[in-house]
Formats: sequence, structure tokens, C-alpha cells
Amino acid sequence: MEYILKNGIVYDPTNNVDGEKKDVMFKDGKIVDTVSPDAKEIDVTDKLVMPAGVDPHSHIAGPKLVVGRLYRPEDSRRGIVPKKGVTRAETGFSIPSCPATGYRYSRMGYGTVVEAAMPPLEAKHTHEEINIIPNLDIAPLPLFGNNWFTLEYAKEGNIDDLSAFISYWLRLVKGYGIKIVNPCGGEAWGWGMNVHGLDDPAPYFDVTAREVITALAKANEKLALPHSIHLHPNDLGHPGNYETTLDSMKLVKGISKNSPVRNQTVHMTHIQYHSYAGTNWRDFKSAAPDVAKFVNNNDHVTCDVGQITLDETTTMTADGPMEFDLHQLNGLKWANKDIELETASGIVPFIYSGRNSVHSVQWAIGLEMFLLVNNPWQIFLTTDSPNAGPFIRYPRVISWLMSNKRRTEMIENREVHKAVEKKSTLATIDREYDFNEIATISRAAPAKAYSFTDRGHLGIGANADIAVYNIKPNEIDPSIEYEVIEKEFGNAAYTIKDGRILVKDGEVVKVVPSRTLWTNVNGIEAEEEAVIKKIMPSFNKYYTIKFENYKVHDHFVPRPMAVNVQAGKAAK
Amino acid sequence: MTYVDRPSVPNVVKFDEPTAKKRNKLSLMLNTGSDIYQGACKKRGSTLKDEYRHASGTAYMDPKDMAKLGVKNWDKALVKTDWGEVVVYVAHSRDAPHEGQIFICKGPWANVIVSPETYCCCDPTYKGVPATIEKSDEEPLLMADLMAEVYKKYNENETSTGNRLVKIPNNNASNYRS
Amino acid sequence: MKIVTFNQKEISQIGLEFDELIPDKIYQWEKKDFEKYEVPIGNSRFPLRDYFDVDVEGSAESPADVKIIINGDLTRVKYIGSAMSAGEIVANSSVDLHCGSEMSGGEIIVNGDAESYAGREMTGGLLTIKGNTREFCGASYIGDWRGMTGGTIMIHGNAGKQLGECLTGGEIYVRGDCDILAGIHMTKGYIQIDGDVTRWPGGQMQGGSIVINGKLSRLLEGFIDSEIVKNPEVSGKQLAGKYIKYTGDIARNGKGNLYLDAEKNRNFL
Amino acid sequence: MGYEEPITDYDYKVDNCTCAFCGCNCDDLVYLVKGGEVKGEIKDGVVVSGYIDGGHVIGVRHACRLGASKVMEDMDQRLLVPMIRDEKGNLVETDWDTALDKAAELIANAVRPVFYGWSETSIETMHYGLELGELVGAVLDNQATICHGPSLQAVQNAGYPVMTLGECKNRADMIVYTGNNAMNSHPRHLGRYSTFPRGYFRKRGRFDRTLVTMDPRYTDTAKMSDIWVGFEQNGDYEFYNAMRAVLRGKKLEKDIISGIPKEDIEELVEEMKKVQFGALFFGLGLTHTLSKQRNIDIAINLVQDLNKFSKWNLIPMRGHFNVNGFNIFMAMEQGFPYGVDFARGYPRYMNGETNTIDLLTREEPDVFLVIAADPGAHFPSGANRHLANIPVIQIDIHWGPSTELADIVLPGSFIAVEAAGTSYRMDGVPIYMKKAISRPKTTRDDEWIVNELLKRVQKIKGIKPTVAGK
Repeated sequence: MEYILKNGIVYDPTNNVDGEKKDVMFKDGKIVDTVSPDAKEIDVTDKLVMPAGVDPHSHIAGPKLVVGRLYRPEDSRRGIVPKKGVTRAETGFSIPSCPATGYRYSRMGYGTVVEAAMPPLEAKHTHEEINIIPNLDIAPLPLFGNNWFTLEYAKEGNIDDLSAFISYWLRLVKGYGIKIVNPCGGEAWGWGMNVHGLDDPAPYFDVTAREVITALAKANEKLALPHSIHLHPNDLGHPGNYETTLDSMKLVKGISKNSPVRNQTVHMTHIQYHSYAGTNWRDFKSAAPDVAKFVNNNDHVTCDVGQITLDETTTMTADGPMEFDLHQLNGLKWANKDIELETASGIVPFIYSGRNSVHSVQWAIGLEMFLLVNNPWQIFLTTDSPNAGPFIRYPRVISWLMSNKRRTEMIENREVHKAVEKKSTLATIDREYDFNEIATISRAAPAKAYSFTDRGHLGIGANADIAVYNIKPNEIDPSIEYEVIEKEFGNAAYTIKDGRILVKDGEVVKVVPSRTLWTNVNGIEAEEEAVIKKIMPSFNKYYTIKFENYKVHDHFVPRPMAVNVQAGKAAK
Repeated sequence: MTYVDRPSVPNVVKFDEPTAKKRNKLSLMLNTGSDIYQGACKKRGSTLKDEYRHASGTAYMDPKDMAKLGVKNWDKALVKTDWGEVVVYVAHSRDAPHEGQIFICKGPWANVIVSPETYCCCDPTYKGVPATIEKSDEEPLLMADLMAEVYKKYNENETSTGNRLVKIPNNNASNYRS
Repeated sequence: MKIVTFNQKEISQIGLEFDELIPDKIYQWEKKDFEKYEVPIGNSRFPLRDYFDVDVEGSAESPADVKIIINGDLTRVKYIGSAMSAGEIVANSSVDLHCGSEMSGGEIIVNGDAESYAGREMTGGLLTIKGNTREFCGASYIGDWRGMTGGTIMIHGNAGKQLGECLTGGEIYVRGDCDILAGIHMTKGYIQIDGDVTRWPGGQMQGGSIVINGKLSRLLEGFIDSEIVKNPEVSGKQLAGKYIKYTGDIARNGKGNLYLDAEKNRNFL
Repeated sequence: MGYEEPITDYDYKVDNCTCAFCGCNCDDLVYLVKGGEVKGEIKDGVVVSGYIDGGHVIGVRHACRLGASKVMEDMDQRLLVPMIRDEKGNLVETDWDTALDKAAELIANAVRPVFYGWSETSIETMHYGLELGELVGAVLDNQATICHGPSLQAVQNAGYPVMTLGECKNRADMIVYTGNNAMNSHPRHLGRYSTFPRGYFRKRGRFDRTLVTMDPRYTDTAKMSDIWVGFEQNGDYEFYNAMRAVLRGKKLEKDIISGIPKEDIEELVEEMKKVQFGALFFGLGLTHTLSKQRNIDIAINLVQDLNKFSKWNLIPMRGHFNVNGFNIFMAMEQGFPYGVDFARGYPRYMNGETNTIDLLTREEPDVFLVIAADPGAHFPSGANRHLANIPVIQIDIHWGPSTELADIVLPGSFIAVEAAGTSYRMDGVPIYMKKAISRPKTTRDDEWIVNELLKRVQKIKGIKPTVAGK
């Protein structure tokens, strides 16, 4: 089937198309430069056309999501939409059900999402959910930062075996890249403890976060994985943690990248939570200027923000100790899920309120990060969904970024606490994002960071993943019409995925099954076998599941999209 | 093999209990649950057989209570609650002492006498049901006979099992829908 | 003033759901609208006229001008007055689940018993139950830590288990007896029980007040600092007589108050 | 039972099979199979892929009494052909088309259908079941409604600090079983996961751990414990409340609380504070007694409090091998764990209204589909009586108490022996259970049966089948 999108205003930062009026053509799911006269014409005259969104960090599938849904029926009830047309019933606000997740991303014009934390032991569960979520391509990142085998190898400095282990495990659990969460802290949480900073060793293992991050970063580049290490550093949410954040970024500076696409060697996730100065919650203030300055001076770093949206949401992270602290703080029901030999995780409902000074300053820090990092290719749009806010709030975040007027209003009308003025520099920043920058932080840059060459842009040969919004970029003033921006970015005029129209005028009109993106490292099969042989005695002794039943069977990945990588050799 | 005739229980000869005063009827607390014999027999699928009647249709009692009632292992007794009555075997409980409580494994026999009241929490009251127990000469029924007797599914002469059925909406009325 | 009278013709075994027949939605309806209306039963909708004759008198400008009278056996009619914000409903029978749940204003009078979940998540208004009610009266939705936040529930008979679970405001009065765990998890608000209470009122309560004028059988260990108070004033209400006042539930660092009638509960002194 | 000779006359072995009995889902079973023909690869007598066509499992290694009895099922009572109850009240054999058409017609015309069961079948089957339920507006419920439903409600009120079983195996130095007789209901739980195994930090196994049992009865588990706390029947809530009060530093006033002397409670709390890693396993003893969900609620709160002093986690001792699976499946598909009512076109979840027992005692359902469950054996008669009034469709493998109440019987297959499928262990670890032998020729896979019902109902309703997500 051939289509032509006529006369849209196209923003395609990867191909340096900045608001040009032009046609976008696609055939059989791919962007092409010419179509036959039979092509179906879709008139999008003067409307905003972008590649479909790429979410670099979101929690949408997996065991802790399901714990969240299971134990928050009151949240499930909030988002109920009856079944209608091709869509099934939706439930959930901060932790939507799987079908709702797919529909809602589609309505926002998104096409690809990275599921940011997959415990390898329960990877089958994550993949089951990926199969239920419709309309997206999903890349899950397995957790390696507190894995006992990783800890051992990092302690020994055995990068060769670590690389082989990771390459084998990625294939075993069908994962895309290396996720590290509070390295050593997750293991310490096995004993109800935490680690503080990079040099606090995990109990018994006697290995520090510094060693773990370094080892994994080296292994990552040795294998030439498409994504860099994806780091959730230590001390999340603690006042004064920005020093740990800076140290963590400095740590990998010396490691040279091994990829032709991405620039970074470390992706710092939800950096907002890691940019706090002060010593306690009373003298807590923003350290975003320091962190942003470092990012501006170092192109080996990318980060996503994790913007607070001031909603009642559900926090969930593999950072178990931090969630327990949060529970102690707000007293709301606490869920925890420790995974043997691999990771921890925790969940707590949380009400971010503009009336609270800390939450307001957190809100400001996120926006500061967006506005102070100069290069939009280094900072990505996320709310660390659902931690800082559900992903359906992306349009609202976009409206804040595009409108200094709105931000000023919020501060002056006391929609946020007055502490924002004292404890952050937000009120002094008047930068406003343009559409090209929005397209960069929500599409092009995340795709580049993950080495997705087939999406995130509208070049010839790319997947026909396209979003069209009912916004006329040449007529609208986003600074004033921020409400229109929010509404329209939430209800795409068209969402096209692989050449199929999934959303029309904000309504889901077609439902297609999702696909799974994973990294298949080739070329070190012999090393892998040797390593597996070595770890098998420990595996059999300490896991409660047989190795044969550990792996993710093909049954769970019916629509795989393997990214083939030659170990050590950067792909084209 | 996992087949047994009946669960193995402590084989206590009816003993003298100086403090026990023999009574014809005891009031106690009924608990239900599962044990390994009942579980094995049920899930193997041997529910029509005599084994199931012994595994599931047995009231496990404290020996003191047994002495009071004057029963020995595999005697028969009638258990009554507000919800129904059923004849079961009695046997010495492996979990004794629990004077004042009887334990009947879950199964069709226990079902007759437990309370269906959920108190809005979806779970019927399977444990802590006040009950009386008295000696009986009747033989506990086998599963199929018990089901037929209690539920009368295919007894045409029984019109209703006591429901309040008034009117079920007729859903064939497609004219109701546009 | 508009008076809408429902007279029952037929009882349905499968519950009717009345959540759409509240003053907020029907204040402009005429008789013919009710004739046309199909009421949810199970997975389908059936004409209301098969089950109720509806008479309409007068007219209304706003929901507040509406009075709904329902006659018949309503033990299979759920969600009466659910989510209403104004007006009045009189049910001349015992009613089924969720009567007055999520109501924010107006008044409901039940001349009979109410099944469980009466007044769940109320935020305002008055719910009067002339008979007994059952579990979770004035409770929260399962999982939510914010239950009833406002309004008043008057129960002339007895109440079941977990009365006022997670109460976060509002007042509940029970003239009769009350089953276990009244006011469990409550954080604010006021519960008064004139009859006897079985076990464990105020389990894990963090705030608010419970007054028990009858006899209590068992109290939890988490209630401490007992003192005798005379004619205390509790949430703006003047009580008469001698009470034992407890603070709890300390098991959850609670600062709620439990007042026990001292005369009837001498064994606690 | 005396000594039994080991089984040696088997032809093939199948390794790493998963036990389809309790929530332990032990995945180390070895099936000893006699006869049949291997459809797949075989290496040294072990079938490494595929299954054995026509074989019979004559022995099981590693399984407990329960697991072994289930795997080596009673073929006398196996349901082999579809049956429909005739006018005289007898079940008569029929062919698949007749039985399925009749069942589909009943489901399609029902006003308040209830689909109950699911806990002993695979997630793959549930997919079709849910689609059917959404299509006709049914209530979907599973066995949690009669066992751990209150636990889930408590979880929804209080939180859910859980772990996988390996955490307990590697770290725990105190194991608490409360309201649960694991030695009878989950016989390998102590041996494989909690108490006896040698873990990474507990090299000496049992000797490095303290085992505590809290149960009014002196159960088989209590007998092997270091500490037995025999609190009084229905006194659970008060007991845990006292423990929490002690944790907050309160001196207990009453001398005896729920039948336990206050000194014992204080000592126990002290012990529990001192451990490095504690694991609490709770069972139906808590969910079925007087204060039901609130017992668990407060036990969860106790575990949360204990985390201020040391590390504590808990796991509900789920009964059926996939009862957790259904809750997880429903939560990911529709946001609520069980008792989900699709009558109004969107899911509703309301305890006491949309649960099977409540619906049956209120006599609402007009068609009851029971799959891989046995209400006849497990529901109180007050609820079962309604099943005698309405059409009951049963999908199961054995003639059981529910068959006595069924009007249409559809013989399914045995997941984890005759059919492959996904299940979730009590701690949420997913396991793909493999197929070892073929099913009896005249039966069908559960997945096929439910899909076939779906297709036939779609045809009656004039709806085109969808393929999305499948």
C-alpha cells in the first residue's frame, strides 16, 4: 500500500529538516522518495508532521507494573474507558493496563518505547506483557547492575567474561541493552541496607558502584552494543546527590565509545532525581545548573529528565531502598519485590503536589535540566513514567517547555510552591523550545542514543512511523496557546506505524500487535559457552529455577526484531 | 504409589480421660482446610472412590473430645451447623491437641456445613463455624451420592432447591437492542 | 418540585442498577423518557417499564428540586442514589448494595435495611437507613486510603463489619450494635455507636474519634493512655456522662481517640 | 504403605518438568515414561525436545506426594469424551461439535454469565477466556475468590513486600509460617525454598535458620519448628496488633493476648528484630478466620514495621499452580486481579458483588462456566445450590464433584504433562511448563476448547474474529 502525506510542515531533525512544507511518502511500511499515482493521498496541509515518538525510558511492562496494578485498584478505576470500536476497555491512570498503554501511546503519536527495567528471572513476564500491549515496538533493558555474576566479575575486573556473560544473557532473556540501577545498592537492600556514593561497597561482595559501573561500561563498549550503559546512579532522591551524579558521569569519561551511531558512553536516566543539592529536605535545593554544565561540556553523556508532573502517581523502581524511604516519608502502602541474585524493586503511591515545597522544587529542577542543557540531542523527554508522572502527561511537559508564559504563570499564581523561586533558577530562565527541539528530544535524539537507525527520522528507507498533529506550526504561538499544544500533542491527527494508520483524529482506529527489539551479539559464542560452563554450578545452587526453564522461549517473543551486532565491531 | 485406603492417624485406643464426662453431643468449633491425603486424592482424581470419603469426609478430633463423645477412630458421627448437617467419620487428629475444635478437610462433606457468608470479602467462612457433633450409626455417603442428595440436580420431582428465583430477564428479545 | 414515583411491577432476580436514575440525570425527564429508558441488568439493558411503573408530577429546574420515591421490594436494586449531588430519594423497602455510594449531596432515606457498601466514599449529603446495614458502610473503595470524606450516615439499626473503613471525614451514627473492626484505618471523622460492639474497634486508626455508648467485648492492645473524662466534647459534639478515653492505635502510631462509656464497661477500668 | 521398589521399567525420561500442583511450581521433576514414540530429540534416554506420543507417566522423581499423585493421575476417572446431560438427568456422551455448539449458545444468550476457575490451566488459555468474557460481558473469577482473595484485598490496603523464593533460600535466617501447614499443602516448600536448602549466605541450611510457626493447631509444620506460637482461633488480629504495639516500644498491659503470654510476644518480637533476613509465609489460616483480610493487612504492616530494624519480606502461599498467574494475567490485561465484571462494557471490581460466591448466594448467574476448577468440592453448599438451578459447563480432566453438577462436560488436557503452557509461581516467577506426553486422543487442549467456544459465540453474535495481540 502506498501513501502520500501532502503538504505537512515536517520536522525531521536527523535529516536537518526544520519545518519545511513537504510531502512524506511511504510504501509497504517504509519511507520512500517516490510513489505511483495510485498512492492514497492524505491531506495534512500546514499541519505538524514528525517522526513517531521514541520514548527512551518508561516502565510499561513487567512484574513490578503488575504488582502496581494488582495492589492499586483505586488507580485502575481512575482511568476506566469502556470498550469502543476496535479498542478494548482501558483501565488505570498512572499504571494503565497493557491495552490502555498501547492505545495511549498511539494517541500521543508514539511508536517505540524502551521498557527500562526487566529483571532477567522474570523476563518471560515482561515479554508476555509486551505481547499484550498493542501498537508499539518495545525494547526491554535487562537489569545487570546488582546481578551477582556481574558483581563478581566487576570485583575481579574480568571484563572478558563479563562481556560474554552479558552477550549470552541478552540472548537468553531477549534484552536490548544494559540497565544499571543503584549499583550495589540493590544488593545491599537484600539486607535492608543501601550504599551511599560510588565507593561504599556492597556487603559481603566487597565491590563498589565505581567498579561495577566501570566494568559494565567497558563490557558494553567491548561488545559494541547499540545502546550505552543505561545508568540510574546511586543516591536517587537524596539531597546532595548531585556529586554522586557528577562522579558517575566522570567515571566513564575515559572509556571510548564503540558505535557509529550514538555519541554517548553513558545514558543518565531521570537526571532530575539526581540533581539535588543541600544536606536534608529543609535546605534541599536545585543543583541542575551544575549537572547541566557538566553535560554541556561532555558529549559522552546523554540524559533523560524524569519530569515531575504534579499528579497522584505510582513510583516504581528497581531501587528498593529508596522506595522504602519513600514509604517511611508518606506512609502509603509499600510494595517491594526482591528478585533472587539479580535485583530489588519497590513501589509506593505518591502524590506530587504543587503545594508542597519539595515537590515543587523537584518540578522546577526537571524543567531547569531541559532548559539549561544546550544541546537537545543530549536531553530527552521522559517523566520516568510512572515515577514522576504518567506518560500521558508528555504533552503537558511539552507545553511547559514551549511556553515561558505558562511557567511564569504557574510560579506567580502559586500553582507551585514559592520555594521554586528561592531554591531553583527556573524563574530566571526564559528559553522556549521550538518544534524542532521538541522533535529532537522526543524522537530523533532518543533514537540516536539507542542506535535505532530505522526510526526516529523520516529519511528514505526508515520505517514509516509518523505522527501528524492538528497544529499549524507557522500560525500558532505556543508560548500563548500552550493549552492547544497540550491538547493536540495528546491527540494526534494521525499516528502511522509501519505504514499503517493506527490513530485518526485522536481515536485509535487500528490495533496491531507489538514487536520486541532485542540485541543479538554474534561472534563470541565460544567464550560464552565457556563462561556459562563456569557459572553453571553457582546457577544451579543458588537459583530456584532450572536453567532450562530460565530462558525466554521463542514462544514469548513471537515478533522479534533482532539487532544483530558483531561483538567488538561496531555495526554500520 | 500414592493410593491409600484411608489416611494414617495416630492409633489411640479409646483412653480413659478422668476429667471427661461422657456426653452425647458436643459443641465445638469447626475448621476446614486441606491436608496431604485429601490433596493427593482429590488432585489425582479419585473422588468417586472410597478413599476420598475417608480423606475428605473425616472429622479430625482431639482425643479428649473423642473420649467425651465415646468414639474411636473411624466411627461415624453427625456434624450439624446452622447451614446443614452431614455424616462423617471421626479420627484422631494428627495436629492434636486442639480441644474444642474439629477439623474436616475441604470437600463435598465439609461444604454442606460451612457458611457461605463472605462479609463482602469474597471468601466464605470456612473456618471458625460453631458446630455440634454427635455419634451416628449412619454411613457417610460416597461423593456422588452425597452430591445427588444435597443438590438434587437431576431430581425432577424437586422443583427448586430453595432459591428466590422470580424472573430471569429474557435475553432473546433482540428487539430491545437497536 | 418534581416528584418521581417508581412503583414496582416485577422483581428481577439479577440486580437492576439504578446509578443512572439519580436526580442529577433525570431532573428534566418526562414520563415518556422513563418509558423509553432501559435499565442495566447483568450484561444487557432491559426496558425499565417491565419492572417499574413511573409517575412524574411537577417539574424541576435543577436536581435539587427532585424527589424520587421508590416503592416495592428493592432487595435486588443496586446503586440507588449512587453519585447523586442533590435532591432527595426515599426508598420504601430494603435496598441492595451501594446505596448512596459516592454521593456528594442531597438526601437518601431508606425505610428498610441496606446491604453492604451503603454510603461508600460519600463526600457530602445525608444517608438515613431506618433498618440495619451490613459490611463496609461508609467505607473506601478497595485499595484506596481515602474513604468517606464528608456527609452524614444515620443508621437506626445495626451495622456490620468494618463500619467506616478508612474514614477520612464525615460522621456515622449507629443506634444499634456494631460488628468487628469499626473505624478500621480511619484517619479523620467521627463514629458514634449507641449499641454494643463486639471486637476491636479502631484497628490501626490514625486519627478521628469513635464513641461507644454500649458495651465493648474486646479492645486491642494498641490503645493506651486511658483516662476517665466527664462530659467530654468530641469533634464539636457534647457528650454526657463518664467515658474512658483511649488514644491509639499505637500499633500504627495513631493519634485517634476512642471513648468508651464508663458505666457499661466497668471491666475496662 | 511399605517399602516400594524403585521404578526401573520406564522407557524414557523427561527432565526439568514443572509440577502442576501447588504454588511452588517445582521445575525439577523427572517424568518416567513408558511406551509411546518420541516426537522430538532424544539423548541417552532423555527426551530433550518434543514429547512422547502415546506414552504414560509411570513414575515421577523429585515430586512430593501431592505432585506425584497428580502427575500419575487416576485414569479410571479421566474424562475422555464430551457429555451433555439429557432430560433424565444422565450425562450422555456426545461429539465435540454438539457439545461446543450447545455451550456456545448458552454463553451467548446469558445475561449474567460467570466464568470461574482458570487456576489450573495456562495463561495461553486465559487469553481466549478473557476475550470471550469481554465479548459477552461475563464475570471472570478464579480460585483466589475462595482462598487468597482476602490476601489480595489486604495487599491492596497495606502493600506487598514480596521477594522471589530464592531470596529466602539464599538469605533468610528466620522463616515464619503463619496460618499455613506447608508440610501438608506445599510439601516441598520447606525443602526446596525456605528452610532446608543451603543458600549462598546460609551454607549450613537448616542449622542457619530459625523456623517459627504461628497456628492454632500443632500442625506437621509446627512439629518441626523451633518456635510454635499457638494463638487462639480467631485471635490473629489481636495477636499481630500486640506485636506491632511491642515493636513501637509499648509495654503490653494484658497478661495474655489471644492465648499467648505477653512475655512470649515480647521475646518473639525481639527475636524477629534481631534477624538479618526474615521471611513470612502466610496461608489460608489467616484469610478464612474472623477478621479475614484484616489479619493479612496487619501482618503486612508488621512486616513493613520490621523492615525498620532488619530485612523482612513475605509471600502468600498460593494453592494452585497458576492461581497467581490468573491474578497477574487479569491485572496486566484489565487492571484488576480477580472477580472482574465486564457486564457494563468496562471492568468492574467490587468485593462482595462481583465475586463468584457472592453472585451464587445471591442467585444471580444464569450460566456458569467452570474451567480447571472444582466448585463442587470447594464451594459451600449455600453457593453450590444455585448451580443445580442453572446450566453449568465444565472443562476439566477428571470426573469430580463438579461433574455431578455439570450439564455440559468438555474434557480438557493436563497442563504440564499433556500440554505446554505458562504459569506463575507463588512469588510471580513465570515458568513455561513443557509438554511431556500426548493427551488422550478424544480429548482436546484447554486452549483449543476455549478458543472454539469463542469462535462459536462470535459466530452467533455475528462478529468477525479479531487477531490482535494473539
